[in-house]
Order: sequence, then structure tokens, then C-alpha cells
Amino acid sequence: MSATTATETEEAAVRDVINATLAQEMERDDSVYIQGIDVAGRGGTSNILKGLDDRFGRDRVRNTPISEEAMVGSGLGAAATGMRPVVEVMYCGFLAEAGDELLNQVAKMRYMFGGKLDLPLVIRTKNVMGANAAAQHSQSLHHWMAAIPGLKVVCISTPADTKGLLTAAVRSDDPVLLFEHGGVYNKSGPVPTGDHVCEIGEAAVEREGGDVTVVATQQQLWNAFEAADTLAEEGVSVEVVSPRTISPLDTETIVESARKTGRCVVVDESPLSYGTQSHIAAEISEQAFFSLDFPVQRVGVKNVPTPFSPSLEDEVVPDTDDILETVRTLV
Amino acid sequence: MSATTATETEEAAVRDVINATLAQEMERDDSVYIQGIDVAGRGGTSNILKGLDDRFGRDRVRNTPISEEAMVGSGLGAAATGMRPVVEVMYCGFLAEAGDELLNQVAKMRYMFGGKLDLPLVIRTKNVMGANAAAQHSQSLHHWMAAIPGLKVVCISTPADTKGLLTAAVRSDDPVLLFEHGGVYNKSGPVPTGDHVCEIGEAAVEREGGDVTVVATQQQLWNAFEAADTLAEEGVSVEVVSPRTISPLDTETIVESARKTGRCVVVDESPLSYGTQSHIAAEISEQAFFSLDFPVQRVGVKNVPTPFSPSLEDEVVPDTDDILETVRTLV
Amino acid sequence: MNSASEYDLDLSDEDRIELLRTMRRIREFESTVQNKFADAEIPGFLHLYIGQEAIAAGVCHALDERDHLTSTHRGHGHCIARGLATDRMAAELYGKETGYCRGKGGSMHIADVEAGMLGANGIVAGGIPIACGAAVSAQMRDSDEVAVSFFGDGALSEGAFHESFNLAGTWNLPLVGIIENNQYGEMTGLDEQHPPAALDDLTIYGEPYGAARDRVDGMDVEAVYGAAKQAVERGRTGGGPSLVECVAYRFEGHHEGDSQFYRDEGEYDEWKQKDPLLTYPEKLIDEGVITEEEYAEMEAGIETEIEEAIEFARESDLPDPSEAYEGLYSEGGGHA
Amino acid sequence: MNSASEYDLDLSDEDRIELLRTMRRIREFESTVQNKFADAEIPGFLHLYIGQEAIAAGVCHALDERDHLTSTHRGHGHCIARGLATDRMAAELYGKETGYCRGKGGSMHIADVEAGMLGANGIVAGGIPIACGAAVSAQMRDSDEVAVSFFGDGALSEGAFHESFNLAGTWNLPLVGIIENNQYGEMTGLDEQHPPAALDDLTIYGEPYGAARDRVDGMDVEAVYGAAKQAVERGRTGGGPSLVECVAYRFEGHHEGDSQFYRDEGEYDEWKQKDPLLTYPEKLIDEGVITEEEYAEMEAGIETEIEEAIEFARESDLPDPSEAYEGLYSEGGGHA
Ligand SMILES: Cc1ncc(C[n+]2csc(CCOP(=O)(O)OP(=O)(O)O)c2C)c(N)n1
Ligand SMILES: Cc1ncc(C[n+]2csc(CCOP(=O)(O)OP(=O)(O)O)c2C)c(N)n1
Ligand SMILES: [Mg+2]
Ligand SMILES: [Mg+2]
Repeated sequence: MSATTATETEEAAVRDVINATLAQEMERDDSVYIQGIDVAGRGGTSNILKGLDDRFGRDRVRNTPISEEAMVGSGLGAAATGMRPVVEVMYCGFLAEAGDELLNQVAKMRYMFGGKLDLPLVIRTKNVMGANAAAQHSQSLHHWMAAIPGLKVVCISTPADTKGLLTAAVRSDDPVLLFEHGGVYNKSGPVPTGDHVCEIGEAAVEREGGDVTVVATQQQLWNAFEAADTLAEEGVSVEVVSPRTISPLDTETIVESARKTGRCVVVDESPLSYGTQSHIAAEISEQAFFSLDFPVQRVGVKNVPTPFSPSLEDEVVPDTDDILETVRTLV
Repeated sequence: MSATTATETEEAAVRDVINATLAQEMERDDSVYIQGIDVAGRGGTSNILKGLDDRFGRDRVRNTPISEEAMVGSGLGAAATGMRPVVEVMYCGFLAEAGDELLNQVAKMRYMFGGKLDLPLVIRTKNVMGANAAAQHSQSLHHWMAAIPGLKVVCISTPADTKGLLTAAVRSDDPVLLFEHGGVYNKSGPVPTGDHVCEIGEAAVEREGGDVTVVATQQQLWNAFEAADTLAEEGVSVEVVSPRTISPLDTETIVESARKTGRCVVVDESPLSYGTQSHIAAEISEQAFFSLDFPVQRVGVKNVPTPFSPSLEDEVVPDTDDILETVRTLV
Repeated sequence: MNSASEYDLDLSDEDRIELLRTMRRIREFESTVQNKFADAEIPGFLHLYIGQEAIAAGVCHALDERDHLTSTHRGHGHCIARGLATDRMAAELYGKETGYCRGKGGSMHIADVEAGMLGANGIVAGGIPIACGAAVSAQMRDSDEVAVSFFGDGALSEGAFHESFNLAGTWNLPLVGIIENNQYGEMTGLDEQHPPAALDDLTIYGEPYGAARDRVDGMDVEAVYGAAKQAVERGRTGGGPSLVECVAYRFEGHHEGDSQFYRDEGEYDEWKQKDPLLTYPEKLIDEGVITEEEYAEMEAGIETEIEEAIEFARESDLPDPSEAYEGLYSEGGGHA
Repeated sequence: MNSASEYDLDLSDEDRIELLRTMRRIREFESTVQNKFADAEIPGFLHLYIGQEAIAAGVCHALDERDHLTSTHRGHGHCIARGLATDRMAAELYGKETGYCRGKGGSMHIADVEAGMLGANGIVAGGIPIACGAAVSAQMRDSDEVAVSFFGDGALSEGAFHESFNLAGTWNLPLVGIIENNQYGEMTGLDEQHPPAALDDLTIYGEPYGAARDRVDGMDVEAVYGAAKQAVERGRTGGGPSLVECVAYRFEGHHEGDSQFYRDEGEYDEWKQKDPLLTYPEKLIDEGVITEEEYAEMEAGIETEIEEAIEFARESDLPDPSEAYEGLYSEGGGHA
């Protein structure tokens, strides 16, 4: 099954799409509920959930104590017994508080138990980079979760994806970690108005091009669009690929593009060592080896935590210029 | 500074080298102490620490409650205030219980505080694969820790390394995660008798060869030796490289070998997606691109938790045959 | 510490015989797999429940089919008391495809979610948040289901216990925690693992959460049943969480292979007097609930059951290696 | 809830003036950076301590130079009370190279380990295990140092609190926990975050650990001092851990930008009556410890100090971008 084709679209921002999609799924299925810190009242840490408490009641939009282990672990237990919890973990760095639940329980339960058990659990969290929030709040950790077999890891980047992927996540019978991004919440774009489901595990070629493939996620996808525009003016045709799902990764789509262009840049906000870029680059290098003109280039964070000061954070977090510069070394 | 040259050696097993090295460092420096579950009495989960309690007293070999957050977090606090704790986390899967301490505190404290603070903290844990211990106890997680900038991650494989790397770890002013391995504890080999320190961040070319480079860790390093012997008989000369430190990775040594042979296999027990192999392969593919005859091959776990049943675990965990088979596709 | 007399028990003779049978079946299963492990027929780890049978039997007798439970690394007793089949359990221990987890889980991960058994767990305190979630689910579905979590004394030191009970207290969840105080966490005694304030009564850990606290003789199956029944009833009727400490003893090593260097002189013998599989049959025979002959017959039947379970396990096939890549997700395997 | 009269206070006039000065300096710093944040001079997050000044001032007055402390996301008050320099603090908030963390940490991570200040912490309860470790270190080095951890009411729901205090109780560590009950965790009231059993006295969370429990008026700096002094003394003399709840109120938003939709009618005004920066100067003036003029002079001096601190911050340089790759390890940067 591929992404549902939906013709009608309307313009919306990612933050509103998340809200509307959760509302849609809560309307559709009584067993869907939300829990997390300040999800009622405040509407979650980025106010994304605003109004859902009034609409669906405090029983289905539940404020928890500050207890990530209990939030995630109880979500798992509820998912195993007939509910479809959507847990909000405010910042991705707080996932580590529920480290055991994620690594040893959520990811392994179905497999360890012989594959028989549906676990319709969604964990929403957000990557944050570029907001001067310092090392504990400014993190990108989708790669860290993707390194755990048993967790499906999705990164949302565009408004349309947001609807398609979040809908798929809530309807999935597997645990899905949905990484939102602080720098993407206010991005607007067309969103299909009808039922719109993106298959988890399918990448999207967001722009076609022939000279260079840029694989990019979240905020960096938007930077890649910008870079592609600039490069188009320079006569360089960039194909922009959004992995959308980080695990399981759609290597086929990515590798196909790499075979076509022979030149690839992977841009992501994880560290250059053991980050998303390394894995994607390894897959491309292996599978498109004989089609590559140049080594795959990785753009990311040079293996430091995120510093607070704007002058330092700007240095550390990739931007459009970094993408431009890197692409130019290949053409 | 390179590894100290020590001429005299004696034969010893990894488990005994750990014990002796910790004893040596505790003798040398009063601020070194051990804490963990059952470290006194039992001598830790694999009896590695046997006798250290009698020798150094219960004050320096401290049994903790079953509280990984407190074990690791208090280790950090003690390291910041004049002690040199060596914390044992019984199985690497239990690291996740101290997820916040590792990701947000231990790894980031020095950096966030402006670089001024020494944190001489060692966390010893073990990878276990092939012992029918099932998914929660049978894990390899050095890649997961290596994905966190700020943690030095060391994998021990040979008895000589064990002495050199553990000594370096205890004397280091940075947090070091030392991954031991259940399948390596009883491996014997020559160990320098004098003071022996291996620089953290230096790989070792364990065997020289000209046809193929095999980069391998821990149990898989021993398998690689076996494979190299077999292949030598077939006329294939294998260079075996042990990264020793996984983070920061000594890409120079690895890439140099890749440039020489043009053919590489990376063998490790992390998952093929987002594991150690991917990062090492990405580095080789990028830096040795124009010297490679074939794509870098990755041998690892095909993205499932470790199953319990011997028939399944044997399938999942790489062995010498897997290495042989993979090398043979390249020559 | 409460004995059975403190509770208003409603046990018929059949119930009491059933309690005895459950305990006897657990003991027989455990002793048998202990031998098979020694013979290297069973791979991996084995944490035996011998000595603690009264806890699983007593608690599970207080549950309904619709209730949920989570267990520990020492989980065989809970599975048997919950009604899981010993043949599929044995097959799981042998790593066979007919096992409850198709060989993927082994001793530490037996589960049968349809039977409300949400799994043994290799992580200390790992089952508690899961049970807490089952309690949330029960509450949200307006059911009167209860979630019971078994865990050891050692689990009280894990944050997961505290966060779960704090949530249960805040949300008034039908969560029952059963502390199996077997005097040790691995090879370390309680006094090295808990503050003095808690040693005399581990249920003090439930105090901040407003959990109903009860402390019973964990070697007395009827006392355990009485305490569990109260706690379950409380959960079922909206009374919120409970924490029950069952004071007992583990007669075998922490896991098979443990030298048991840590036991105090005479300690074992003292506790052995209270072995529920000595005292309870005696009691039921004394009270005329069962005759010696009937008990011998029961034992023989159980021996046969367990022998057959082992036979079933032995004769079952190991899973095909390709099965390693199945069962990770709803759509199947793990390649990506 | 204890007031100052319950304690045997040993405060000289100088001490009391010092307490006032500390609180006033915190308030001035906070109000000033609040404005600078509104002017977009300060990047990132800002969690203000306004209303809670008596806690930091009272507790830190009970400490010696050799003691250690950990703080929270709301940490400026602890830093100032501990004696950190407001200019280097301001510079850190501005992300300047002259800041305590050379601009790497910002508001949530100010630290000065040499001054025993083991850092603010962006993770709720993140500082507690670290303080626990400082207490282990103090004990092992046979020093009489004490480790104090400040944390909010919300932190009591985190496993890290429980594991740390359980360890402290078991090992009899010189750990003092200061609960700053400011009535909210973010935008959610206490009653949604804690079981009813705990609401009236949050120190009940310390009961299982054998922590000495004390609950004081957190708007009364002398009461706080009295409670802290007892707790610190206890730790110093081998009496083990303590848990002190300081009941207070946060007058500003959870962080700057918070609409404060959640406050109950009249609640703010009621608490405002107890504002330590209204009541304490009044009291000291009433009691003749300080004159109005002296206080006005003190205030003026503090205003100048903080103005200069801001000037220092403004005039300092942003760190050179290359500094981003320094300071990760003892040997320097992060490349690998
Ligand atoms: C998080 C975690 N830490 C440590 C262990 C190792 N471990 C297995 S069983 C055990 C002791 C548990 O003690 P208790 O809870 O009293 O249960 P008992 O074994 O006595 O039944 C320990 C420490 C583990 N499995 N999980
Ligand atoms: C582990 C973790 N979870 C959630 C958060 C988000 N957060 C920041 S402050 C806060 C509220 C803390 O409440 P409390 O401990 O009472 O401190 P207060 O803000 O009231 O001073 C929360 C939930 C966090 N920083 N860390
Ligand atoms: Mg126990
Ligand atoms: Mg608060």
C-alpha cells in the first residue's frame, strides 16, 4: 500500500496539522487517548494540543506527574490491554528517562513474546536545534532510537507528511516514535483534506533532480529546499529525498536516487559519528557503490552536545550554507 | 603518546586481567572505588571482582541497591568531587535504566559547564551475545553509547588491551564507558607485566595482511582471527583491525588499512541499521573512496532483538562462517 | 505480619485443595526443570521459585480471568498459578517453537497476553509500569479489572516502582503490588539494599502513594490469599492501589549455579520448617480436607503432568532459523 | 508548617542583614534579566525564581564553603545565594565567553564547581543523584561536608529522587533535599501530580528512606534557615539524610512567556502578602536591625551591582565559533 492519493489540499502549519490529526483520530477511535506533562490546560510543551482537553475531556487528555518512566511504561501496558495511547515526551532528551521502557520493554515486547501481541503505542517527542535551549533541551535523537530494533521511528518535516505519518502512527499496531521538530512546527504547506495516510517505511522524493541527491530530514529538509533553489539558479539540479521514516529505512528509494545522480549529500542534525547520516551513507555507499562518482558527504553536528550561545550553536547546527558548500564540492 | 612499550608478558585471561588491573589501580590511588550490584561478596555479576572486597574493604567495594540511576548518577557526583568511581552495570541493557544520567548528565556536564570540570568516572558493563540470555540480557550496546557525544566508549577484546584500556580508563579525567563482553572473559593471551596503558582513541592493527581488511570487535575479533587463519590457508591475506575505542574512533588507522587493501569487512554485534558497522563503513567509504575495489561489507545483527532459542540466536549472532563468507565475496 | 486468621476467608475445601495443587504443581515443575537445567537440556538462565509458591498460588486465586498481571525473572510460579499450560512453558524453556513465545523468550519472558499474563520480565521492576498501564486501561474502559504486579524486595529500589505507584496513587488506579520479600536481591541481603526505616516493613514504600498496606506471611497460602483478596477487591471497587508484602524465603540459589555463599548458618533450616509444601498438605490432611492417599494421588498426577510437559518440550522442534526474522512488527520481521 | 519560632536561631543582626541582602540581590537580578529577556537581549529559556528567594538565601546561609549543592532549571537564586558573581552569571545568560560556562550552558546550566556549585540542571530531578554522589564522596573522604540538593515539588515524581534518597538512607549519607514547593510543576497544580496522601506534606516522600522530615514556611527566610541548619548539622554529624519542604509561591510564569492561565483567582494576591521582599525588610526595619535609609542604600547598591553585571555581560564577547569544539574532554574538543 502506498500513500493514499488525495487531490484536495489546504494550506496549514505543521503544529495545526498535528492537532487536527490527533483530533481526527480521537474522534474516529475511542481507544485513542493522550497522556503527558501539561498536555491538558497548556496543550503540551509547544501548545500543539491546545483545545483537545476541552473537546475530548480530561479522561482522554491526561496530565501526568513528571515521571517519564511511568508515562511511557504505562502507555505500553495500556497499549497491550486494549487502548491506543499517544504519549507526549516534551523534549527528546527526556526519552532517556524512560530508557528502560524504550529499549527493553516497548521495543522488545512483541518479539520476545513470540510476535503475537499488538502494541498500538505512539510516542510523540520533538527534536530541537537552533533555539538556544542548551545541551539537554537542544538535541536530535531520532538516530538514537532508530538504533533500537523494534521501534519504528518517524521524523516529520512537511505539513502533508505530518498528517499522513501521524495518522499512520496512531493506526499502527506497532510502537511508533514520532519525532517532531521545534524548527518545523510553524512551517506551512499544502495538506490533503481527505483521509491521508503515509505508509510508515516509505521515503519521499520531494523534488526531482539529476545532478546531486540531497537526503535531508526535518529542519534540514527545508534548508535543502532552499539550497536546491539557489543551486538551480547556478544550473545544478538537486534531487531532494526525505526519508520520513528513519527506521525501518526505505533504502530503496534513497539508493535509487543515488544511482541516478551518482553524488549524494546526507544532511541531518544527529552527530556525525554514529548518527543517521552514517547509516544512510553506509547504505548508499554499499548499494550504489558502482554508480557513485564521489564519496557520500555527511553534513551534521561535529560530535559535541549543543552549546547554548548563539555564536556557538550557529556554528554547530547545519544550515543552508553548509548544504550549499557541500553540494558544491561534488559538482 | 602511543601505547607504552612493555617487553615482558605473561599469559592471562581477560577476567583475571580486569581483576588485577582494578586491584593495581586501587592500590595506586585511594580515590578509586567500585560500586554496583553484588560487587562485594559475589564479585560482580560475572565474578570478575572476586576478592577485591576482602582486599580493599567494603568501603571501597560497595554493594548498591538495585538502582542504576543512583549508581551512575552518584558515581558522577563523586567523580566531580574528588573520587574516581568505577561503577559496574551488570548487563549493558541496564544502562538504559540510567539513561538520563548517561545522556544528559555524564556526557554533557563538562561541556555544558565550559570544559573546566574533570570527571574521572568509569562505567564497566558487558555486551552479551550467544549465551541464550534472551533479548533484555543479550545485547550489544556500545554503538548506542557511542552515539552520545561526550562519552568515551571502549570495547575490550584481548587480554593485553584489557589491561591497557582499563588502566587508561581509570586514570582518565573523562567519563569512560568500558564494554566488556561475556564471550571474551575467558579468552587468554599475553599481557605486558609492567605498567601498560593503551591510549584511548587508538585502534590496533592486530594482524597485518594485504588483501582484505577486517575490522572487528570483541567476540568478533576472535572470530576474525579464526577466519584469517582459514583464509591464510586459502592464500588470502587478511589484515585484522581492532578499533578498541569506539568513540572517539581512530578512523585514521582503519582508513589507512582500507586504502592499503581496498576491500573491507566490518564485523560487530550491533544491529546493521544504525550500528557500529554503519559508522565505520561510512568513514571508510568516504575517506578511502578512491582506493576501494568493492563496497565495504557489514556483518552484524539483522535488526532484531536477540532471540532466546539457540537455533535462533545462532542465526542472528555473527560467527566465523559469516566472516569467511563475506570476505570470500570480495576476493 | 498477618497470618490467615486476620482475614475473612471464604475458602471452600475445593478451593483449599486447588491452592495446594497449584503450589504442588509449581514445585514439581521447578524441581524438574532444575534437574533438566543441570543436565544441560535447558539453555540460558533459570531463576527458581521454590519456597515462594504460596505467594503466586494465593494471589492468583484472588484474581478473575479478566484481570492482568506482570511478573519477574522468577516467573514460572506466576504463570502456573495463572493457569498457563506447563507443556508450553517447558517448551519455552527448551527454546522450542511450541513454547509460549515460540522460543524467542525463554524462562525470563514467558507471556500469554490472552490469559492476562503480560509477561515475565528480565528487568528488575520492569513489569510494574506495564501493570500500571493495564490499570489505566482498565480504568479508562470502565471495566472492573485489576492489574497485579509481582516483584521482589529488590525492585523497591528502582525508580520504576516509585513512578508507577505515584501515578497509581494520583490517578487512583486499580493496581496491586505484591512484594515477594524472599530476603535477598541476588546475593545481597535486604539490609544492604534498603534503609533501616524500611527493613521491618517494606510496604512503607507505598505510604507516600496512599497505597493500602498489608504485610503477610508469604509461606502461608491462605494468608496471602486473604491479603490479595482484600487488595483486589479494593482495586475493583475504585479504592485505588495496594501494596502487599509477602514475607518468604527462596530455598534455591538466586539462579541455578549460585553457590549460595551468603546464607546465614541455620537460616535455611529455620525457614524450611515453614515450607508451604510441608506445612500446607499437613494442615489439610490434619483438618480432613484431603486424605493422605488423595494427596499422594494428586502428587502422582502432577508428576505425570510435568513429565509429559518435559516430553512435549523435548519432542517439539527448535524454531527454524528464519523465524528469527519474524514477529518484530505487526507485519513481520526485522530486516531494514 | 514550621515558622521561624520553632527553631533555635543564632542569627546576628549582620546575618539577618546578609539574608535580606541576598534575597534582594536575587530579586534584582531576576527582575532585571526578566526585562532584558523581554527586550530579546537574552536568548533561550528563562525560569525566574521571584517569590522563592527566602529558600535559597536561608539554605545557603546554613552551608559552609566546603559543602556541595545542586540546583534546577530555576537556579539563579541558588547561584547568587551560594556566592557566585552576578556579572559572570549575567554573561552566561547572554551566552558570552566571560560567563561561568563560557557561554556553553546558559541559564539552565550555570555551575561553579570550585564554589561547590555542581550546577543548575535542565532535567527535573537531574541534580539529585549528583548531590547524592557528592555525599558519597564526602563520606568516603571522611570529611564533614554536606551535599544539598534543591528541587521542585514536581521532581518528587521522578525515579531519580527516589533512587537517590533510598541510597542515601541505606548508606546514611549527608544528603539534604530541599523541596521548593511553589504550588506548581510547570502549568499543572500539585493535586494533579501527587497522590492525596502526599499533598499535605510532601516530605512524606522521605519517610521510607528514614530521612529527617521538616516542613517550613518557605516565604520566611529565618524559618528556612532554621530548618536547613538542623538538616545540615544532622548530615555533618553522621545523622544521615534529611528532606525539608519549603512552602512558597512562584510569582512569575513557569518560564518567561507563560500566560499563567492556570492561577486561581485571588491566589496570587494572597501569596503576595507573604512576599519575603515585602515582609522581611519591614520586619528588620520594625525590629531596628536596619533603618529604612540603610535599606534604601542597600537597594541602590544592589541596583548598581546588577546594572554593572548586565553591562559586563553586554560588553563581553560572544565566544568564537571554534570554541564550540572545545571543552568536551580533558584534552579538548569533540571531533572524531
Ligand atoms: C534493572 C536491572 N538491574 C539489575 C538486574 C540484575 N538482577 C536480576 S535479578 C536481581 C535481584 C532482584 O532481587 P529481587 O527484586 O528481590 O527479586 P528476587 O531475585 O529476590 O526474586 C538483579 C539485581 C536486572 N535484571 N535488572
Ligand atoms: C525529565 C524532565 N521532564 C520534564 C521536564 C520539563 N519541565 C521543566 S520544569 C518542569 C516543572 C518542574 O516542576 P517543579 O519540580 O515543581 O519545579 P518548578 O518549575 O516549579 O520550580 C518540567 C516538567 C524536564 N525539564 N525534565
Ligand atoms: Mg528478593
Ligand atoms: Mg514546582
